[in-house]
Amino acid sequence: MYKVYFQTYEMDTINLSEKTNWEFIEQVQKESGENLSLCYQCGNCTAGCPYTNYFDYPVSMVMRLLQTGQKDTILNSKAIWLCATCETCTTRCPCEIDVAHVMDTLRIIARRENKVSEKDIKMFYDAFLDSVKRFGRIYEVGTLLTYNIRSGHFMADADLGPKVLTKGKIRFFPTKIKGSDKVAQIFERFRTKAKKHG
Amino acid sequence: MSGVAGKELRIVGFLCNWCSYGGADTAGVARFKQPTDLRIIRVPCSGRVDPLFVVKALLTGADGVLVSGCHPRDCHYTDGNFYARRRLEMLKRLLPFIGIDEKRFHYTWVSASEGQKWQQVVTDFTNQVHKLGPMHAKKESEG
Amino acid sequence: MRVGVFICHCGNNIAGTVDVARVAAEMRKLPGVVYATNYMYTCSEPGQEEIKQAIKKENLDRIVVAACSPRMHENTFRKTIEKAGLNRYFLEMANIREHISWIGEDKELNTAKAIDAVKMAVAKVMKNKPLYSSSFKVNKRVMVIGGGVAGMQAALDCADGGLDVVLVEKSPSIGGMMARLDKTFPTIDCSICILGPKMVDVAQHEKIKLHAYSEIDEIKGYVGNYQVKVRKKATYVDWTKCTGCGACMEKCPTRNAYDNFNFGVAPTRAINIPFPQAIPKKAKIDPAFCRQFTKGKCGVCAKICPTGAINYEMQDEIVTEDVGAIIVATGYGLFDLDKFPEYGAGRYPDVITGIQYERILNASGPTSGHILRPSDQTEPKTIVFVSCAGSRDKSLGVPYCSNFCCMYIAKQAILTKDHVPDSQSYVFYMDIRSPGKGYDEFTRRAQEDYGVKYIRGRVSRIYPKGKKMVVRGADTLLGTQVEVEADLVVLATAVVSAPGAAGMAEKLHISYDTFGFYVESHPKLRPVETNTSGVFLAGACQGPKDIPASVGQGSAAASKVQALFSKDMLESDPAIAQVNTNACVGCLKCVRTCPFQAIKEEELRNGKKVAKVIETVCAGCGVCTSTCPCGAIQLQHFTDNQLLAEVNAICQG
Amino acid sequence: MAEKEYAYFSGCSLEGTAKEYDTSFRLVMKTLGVTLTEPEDWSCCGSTPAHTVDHVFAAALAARNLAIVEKMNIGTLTTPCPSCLMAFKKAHLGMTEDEAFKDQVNELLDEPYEGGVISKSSLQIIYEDVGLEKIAEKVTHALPDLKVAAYYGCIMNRPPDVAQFDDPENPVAMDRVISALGVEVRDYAFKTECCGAAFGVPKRAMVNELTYKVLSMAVDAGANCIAVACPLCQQNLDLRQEQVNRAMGASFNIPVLYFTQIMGLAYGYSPKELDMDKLVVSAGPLIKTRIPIAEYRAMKEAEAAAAKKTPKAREAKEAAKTEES
Amino acid sequence: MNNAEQIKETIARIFPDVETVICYQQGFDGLHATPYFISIPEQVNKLIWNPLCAQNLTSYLPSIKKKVGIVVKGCDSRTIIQYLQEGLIDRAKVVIIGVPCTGVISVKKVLREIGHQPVVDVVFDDNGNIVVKTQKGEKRLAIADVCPDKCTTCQYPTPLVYDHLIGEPIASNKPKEDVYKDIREFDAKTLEEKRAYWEKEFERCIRCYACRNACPMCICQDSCIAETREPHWISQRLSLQEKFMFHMIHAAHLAGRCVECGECERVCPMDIPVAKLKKKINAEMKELFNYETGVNPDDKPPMYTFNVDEAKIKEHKL
Repeated sequence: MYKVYFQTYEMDTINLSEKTNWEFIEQVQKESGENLSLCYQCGNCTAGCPYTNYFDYPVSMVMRLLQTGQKDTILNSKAIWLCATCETCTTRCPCEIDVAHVMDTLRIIARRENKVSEKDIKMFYDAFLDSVKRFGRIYEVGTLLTYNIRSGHFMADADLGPKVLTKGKIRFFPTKIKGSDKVAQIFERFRTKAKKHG
Repeated sequence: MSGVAGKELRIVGFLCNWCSYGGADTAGVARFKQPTDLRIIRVPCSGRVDPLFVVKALLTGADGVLVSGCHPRDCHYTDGNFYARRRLEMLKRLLPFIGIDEKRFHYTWVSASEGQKWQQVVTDFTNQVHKLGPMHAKKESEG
Repeated sequence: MRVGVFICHCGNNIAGTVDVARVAAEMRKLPGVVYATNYMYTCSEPGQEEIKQAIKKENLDRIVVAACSPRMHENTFRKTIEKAGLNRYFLEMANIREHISWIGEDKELNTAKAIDAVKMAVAKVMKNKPLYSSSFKVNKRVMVIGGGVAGMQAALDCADGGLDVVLVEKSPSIGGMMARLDKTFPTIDCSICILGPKMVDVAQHEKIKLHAYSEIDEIKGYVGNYQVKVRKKATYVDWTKCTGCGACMEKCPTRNAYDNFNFGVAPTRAINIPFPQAIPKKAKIDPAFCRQFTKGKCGVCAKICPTGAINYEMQDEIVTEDVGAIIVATGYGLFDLDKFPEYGAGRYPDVITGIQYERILNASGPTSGHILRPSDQTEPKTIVFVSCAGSRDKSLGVPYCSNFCCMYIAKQAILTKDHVPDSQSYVFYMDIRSPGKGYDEFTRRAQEDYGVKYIRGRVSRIYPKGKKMVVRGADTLLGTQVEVEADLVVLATAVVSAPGAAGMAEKLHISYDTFGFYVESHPKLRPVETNTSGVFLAGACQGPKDIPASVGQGSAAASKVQALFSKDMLESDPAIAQVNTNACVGCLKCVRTCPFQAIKEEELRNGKKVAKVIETVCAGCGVCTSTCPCGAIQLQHFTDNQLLAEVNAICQG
Repeated sequence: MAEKEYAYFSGCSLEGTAKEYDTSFRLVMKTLGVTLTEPEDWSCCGSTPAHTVDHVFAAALAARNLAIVEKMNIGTLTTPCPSCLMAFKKAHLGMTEDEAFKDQVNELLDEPYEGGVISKSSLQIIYEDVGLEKIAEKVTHALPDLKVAAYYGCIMNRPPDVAQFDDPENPVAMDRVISALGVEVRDYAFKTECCGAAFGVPKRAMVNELTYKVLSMAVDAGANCIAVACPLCQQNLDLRQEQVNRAMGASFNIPVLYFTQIMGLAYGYSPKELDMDKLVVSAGPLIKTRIPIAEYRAMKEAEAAAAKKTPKAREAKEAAKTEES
Repeated sequence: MNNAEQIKETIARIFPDVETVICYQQGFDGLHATPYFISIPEQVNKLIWNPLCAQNLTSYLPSIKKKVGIVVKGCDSRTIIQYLQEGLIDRAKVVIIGVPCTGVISVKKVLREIGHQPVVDVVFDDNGNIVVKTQKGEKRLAIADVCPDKCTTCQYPTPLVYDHLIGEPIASNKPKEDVYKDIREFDAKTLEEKRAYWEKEFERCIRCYACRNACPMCICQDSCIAETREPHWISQRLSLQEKFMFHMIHAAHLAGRCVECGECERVCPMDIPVAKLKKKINAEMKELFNYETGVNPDDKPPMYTFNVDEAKIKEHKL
C-alpha cells in the first residue's frame, strides 16, 4: 500500500559542494519567515500527512531537500501542489515550524518561476481566481467549466451534475458584486507591483 | 555578527552575580556573538542597583544602561529583584520627564542558564540604543 | 598605590581576538598602575608564580587580573595574592574572555572593550579595602531532602562517615522512582533486589533520622547553621503504634483510591501501605478517598486495627531541624498523557507511559508481573514503544533529551519478549542515545537477539480501531508513512523537573533553569555544588539522570559535605554590609528592606540610634545600600564608591 | 440579556452548493436571538488558490472584507466556512503582527484594514458566545433516532495558534453543542483528519481514499449520520459518497448534515425550512421521528421510574451477570 | 480671624502636657510670618494665624525628642502621616492642633506684585483679599491670585490627622483629576523640549541646598550625599552635570515620599521648579501602586516594599 520514495526518482550522487543552492535556502527562509535549520527530520509531518501517498517526496523529505538547497527538485515536485494546507504538519511539528506555510511559499515561488508540475491543480486554482476577479465571488459552475475546458478533463465531475442540479444547489448565473471592479483592482495592483519588483 | 554598524556607543550594564552575570558567561562559553558596545559592572544583586547609578551613567556619558537580574521569585537573595523592579520601573517612567528617552534604559531578567536570551537582550538593546544614536553628541562636538 | 595588571592570553582563547599586548601597554599609562604584563596562562602554576614574584619585586599592593570570568577563577587568584602577603580583597578581575574575546569577532573592537574592562577593574581595585573574615561554628548535621536512590546514597555515605543525617521524604516511603522499576539496564538485575537492602540500611542506621511523608516548609540560616521547618503531613495513623500488618488495607471498603505508587495502573485502598518493601512500612489514609472523610462515616480501619493506631483527628506537625548543610535530591517528574492529544490524551486505556509499563512488568505490581493490557486484561502481542514522547519537543516546552528513555525502552522491549515470547515489539525513535558503558551493546541486543523492530521516525497519531490501537508514524529511512496495529502502546514520556521544584529552589535560594532543574555551580568542575554555600545537589533534580549517575552524585554530594564538616569553624564572607555610625541618621529604612532581617536598631553610647548589621545573618545582597539615602550603610567590596569608580571609568574615560 | 450582533460573512459556497448551511444557520441564530448583519458587497476571501500566488495578495483578498466589516463597527465577524475563517485569521494575524506586511497589503486595497476585527467561526460563537445552557433551553423537539459523529475537518481548529479555539486534535465543541440538544453523539478518532478539501475536482482519487477513511471510522463508531461545519467537507462526504462507493467498493449510505440543520430540527423547524432536501444522501428516515420535548421527557421519566420500582429484578439481573462472568 | 483666638485657647489648654508648641509669629514685616516656639503658655499672645502662615512647621518634629504641640494645616498634616508611615516620629509625643485652611499666600508672588517695595503694613479684608501698604501706596490682591501653586489643586484643606480641630472641617472644591494636570501637560512635550527645559532650570541652581534644608522628608541632615566623599556621588564643581545629578538625587530619595508641601520651591532663591520632579514620581506611584503619600498612616512607602506579582509592572520588551 505504501510507496517507497526511492522508486519515484533516481538517486544520483548529489555533489553538495556544487549543487547546494544557498540563495534558494535563504529565499525560502525569508519569504516564509521560517528557520529551516530547526527541522531535525523526525518525520512527524510525513507521519501525519493525509496526502503523503500521492506525494513524490514526503513532506519531511521536502524539508530535507530544502535544507540541502535542492531547488529544482523541489520546485518541480508534485508534492508541493498536492498539499492541501490541512495544517496537520504545522500543528504537530515539534520544532514549531509552520510547515504548511513553507509549502505555500514553495508554491508561490514555483508559480513565479513557471515550474508547476501539477498543471491540473494550478488550472483549477486559476479558474477559481478568474471567477473571483470577474465577479468578486466564486461562481461554482463557471469555475468548473473553465477548469474542464482548460485542463481537457471535459467530463470532470459530470456525474455529479444531475445530483447537484436536481437538488438546486447550483446557481446558473453568476452574481456579480457591486464592487467587483474593486476586487479586480486588487489583482491589477498586485500584478503591477509584482512587475515592478521583477 | 555584531549587527551594529557604525561607531560604538557607550552602554553600561549592571549584572547580578548569580543570574545575569552567569548568563553572560554562559553566552560567552557558547560563543554567542554579541555587539561589543556593552561594558559590564558586576553587582551581587539587582537590588544593589541604586537607580542613581543609572542616572549618573546617563548624565555623565553613557548612551544606554542595561540592568539585568535574576527572574522574579528566583533571586539568590530572595527579594532583591523585587525591590529592583519597583525602583527601576520608577526610574524608567521618570527618565522621559527629564528628556531622556526611556529606550536608553532597559531592565530585564536573565538567568545563569539563559545564554541565548542574554545574547538576544544585548543584541536587541544595543540595536535600540544605536537607533537613538549617541546621547552626548553635542558635547563631543563642542569639546 | 601600586597596582599590578596581568593580562591572560588563555592560549588563543583571549589572545586570538584581543590584542593583549596593547591592553597591557594601555594599562601602563594609567595613574597608579606601576606594572602591567601579559601571560600565556595566568591561572597556571608559573602564571600564578609570576604574580607572586611581581608583587614582591614591584612592591605591588593591588592586583588586577584580566582573564576569564571571576565566577571561574576569582578564588584562585585571591589565594595567589594572599600567599604573596596581600589581603585577598585587593584583587579585581576583568572578564575579558566570556564577556569579550568569545563573543566578538572584531579584534579592534574587542581590544578597545578589553581596555575599558581592565580600566574599570583598575578603578575599582584602587577603591578596594582589606576585608577580614570572622569565623563561626558549624553544626555538623546534614539534611538530605528526597529519599530516592540519590538521596539514600548521600544519606548513607554521610552517616557511614559519622555524620548525623536527617532524611526528609515527601511520599510515605523512601525508594523513589527506582523502587517502582522492574529491572535495570543494561544488566537486567532486579531493581528492588538491589535497592531494598539499601532502604533497610537507611531505616536501621542509627545516625539517620527519617521523616517520611514530610515536606519542607521553610529554610532559614546560612551554611553551617540552617534551621529547617519540616512539615510532617498527617497520615491519620499513629506510626508509633502501626506495625504494618496490613489488616486495615485488607478490610478498607474503598477500593478506588488513586495509587500514586503504581501511577494509577490499578486502584488501591483509601488506607494503604504503598508497596511490600516500603520503608517505613506504615499505613496512611488518603482523605480524598476515605469514606470517613468524604462521607463522615465508616471507621472500619479504626475498628480493625489491632494496635489502635488510627487517628482521624491527626493534624500536620511542624518540627524544626538544625543542620549545617543540605543535600537536595528531589528527583524528577514525568509528563502526563494529557500532553498528547494526538495520542488520545489519556482517553485510550491501552496507551500508557513507560513508568506505568514498568509497574505492569513488575512482579509486585498490580498484574503480578504478567503483561496484561489495561483495557481488557489480555496479553498484548504487538507492543509499540514511542520514544521522545515530549522530549526534544520544543512545541511542548521540552527541547532537551530525557537522557535514559532510549535505554529503558530497549530494556522493556527485551523484557516484553521474555514475558511474551510470541510478541513483537516496535520502537519508534529519532536517534538511539546509548553512550554509557555497555549501553550501546544493550540496544543492539534488543534488535539483534530479541528481534525488536526499530523504526526511525516520530509517531503522529494513535487511534483505536476495533480492539487495536493504530500507531501511525513515519519511517524516514524509507521515506514513507507507516502504521502498526498494536495491542499496547508505551510512551516514553518526557522527564521534567519534580512537581514543586521551583518552590523548593526558592526556599533554598538556589537557582533553577527554565525547566525547573537546579543549576550547579559549574557545569564541569562543580557539578554537585550550588551557588548557595552549604547546599548540594544529587541526582535528577539537576537534570535527567539514570541510576548510576544519580548514585555517583549522591556519593559526591556526601563527600562535599564531609569536606565542609572537616573544619570545626567556618570563615564568613566579609563582603557584607557595614554601617558608618557617624553618617547613619537612624531612619532604619534598611531594616525595613533587608530580605534577611539582618539589620537591627542599636543605641550608641551617646544615645544616637543607628542601624546595626548582624554579621552572620547578612548575606551580602546590598539592598540596604541602595535603600540608604545617606550612604551610611555600605556593602563591602561593592560600595557606592567602588561601583561609581567603575561607572566613571567607563563614562568619563 | 443584551442581544448579540455579528457581521455575517456567509462565503461563496453558502450561496451555492451549501445553501442549506446558510438557511439553517440563519434560522438557528434567529431562535437564539443573535442578529446577523451581512457586510455590504463582500467578496471572495481568496481561499487556498490565492495562497499559491502570493502572501500579500492572498491577505489582500481577505482584508478587503475585513476592512468592510471594520467600518460596520460590530467588532466580530462570523463565518460558517472554515476556509474563509482561516483566510481572515491569517490575514489579520499577519497584518497585526507585522507592520510592514500590513502596509504592503493595504497598498493593494482601496480601503485600508487597521486590524480591528475579530473573526470567529459560527461554531465558535454558538459554543462560546451563546453557550450550551441557552442552546439546550431552546430545544422543542427530541431526535431519538440520530447517532451523530461530529466531523470538524482539518482547519476548524488548526493550527492552534491561529485558530485559538477548542482542541486541535480532539475538538469537542460540536459534540457538546449536539449533546446539549439531547441528541446522541458518538466519539471517534477521525474528527480532524482531512477529507481531501478542494482536491475533489483535480485529484478525485485522493479525495475518495481520504473520505472513505472518515466515513468508515464514523460508521465503525456506531454513528448513523455525520454532522459537519464546513461546506467542503459536506460536499466531499455527501455529494461524493457515491463516487467513494464506486472507487473503493463500499456501500456507504450515511447522511451528512450541517450541525446547524440538526439544531434547527431540535428547535422545531421543518425539514423543508432547513433545506434538508438538498442533501444528496437523504436523512429522511432518521429525522422522521421528532417528539415534542415535554412529551419525550415525560416518557423518559416514566421509563426511569419503572426501572427503579423493580430493584429486585435489577439485582437478579446483575446476579445473573456475575454468575456468567 | 477668630481661629487665632481658638488656637491660643487650645494651646493654653494643652500646656502642661507638652513642653513646647510650634506655631507662627510675625516676622520682620507684616508680610512675613515666622516659626514661633512657645515654651510657656504666656508667650501665646504673640501667635498669629493668617494666610501668610505658609511654612510647613512639621519639619522640626523628627529632631525634637520632647513631647510637642504643633499647629498644622491640611497640607502640613500629610507630612506627619508620612513620618508615621516611616516610623520617624512617635505619635504619642505629638499633640496636633489642626486648622482647616482655605489657601495660603506666596510671599514671592506678592512681592512681585508690589515691585519688591518695602512693606509698611498688611491687612486682610473680609472678601478674601490681602491689602499690602507700601510707601508708594496700597495694593489690594485676591488671595486666590497670589497663592502658591499647590493651593490651586489642594485636596486636603482639612488636616488628615489631629488631636484638636479648630473650627469646622472644609471639603476640597478642587477637582481630583487636576492634581497631576501640570505633570501630564509637561510630559506631553518632546524629549528635546523637556531636556532643554531642565537644563535651563538647573543651570541656574547655585547649590545652596535650601530646597533640601527646607524639605521635611530630607532626613539625612549633615549626611546628605550631595556633600560627602564617602560615598562620593558628586563633586563640588558647579557644572550643569553635577547640578542635574544633585536634583536627581533629591528626587530619587523622595520617590514615593514627597508630600507635596512645596517648601522646596518656596525657599528656592532661584525660582527653580524643584517640586515638579517629585510630583511626577508621585503621579507614577499613584498609577503603579495606587499609593498617595501622606494620607494613610498604615500605608507602606512603595520603595520600601514590594508585591511578588506586581499588577501594574509589565515586563519591558526590546
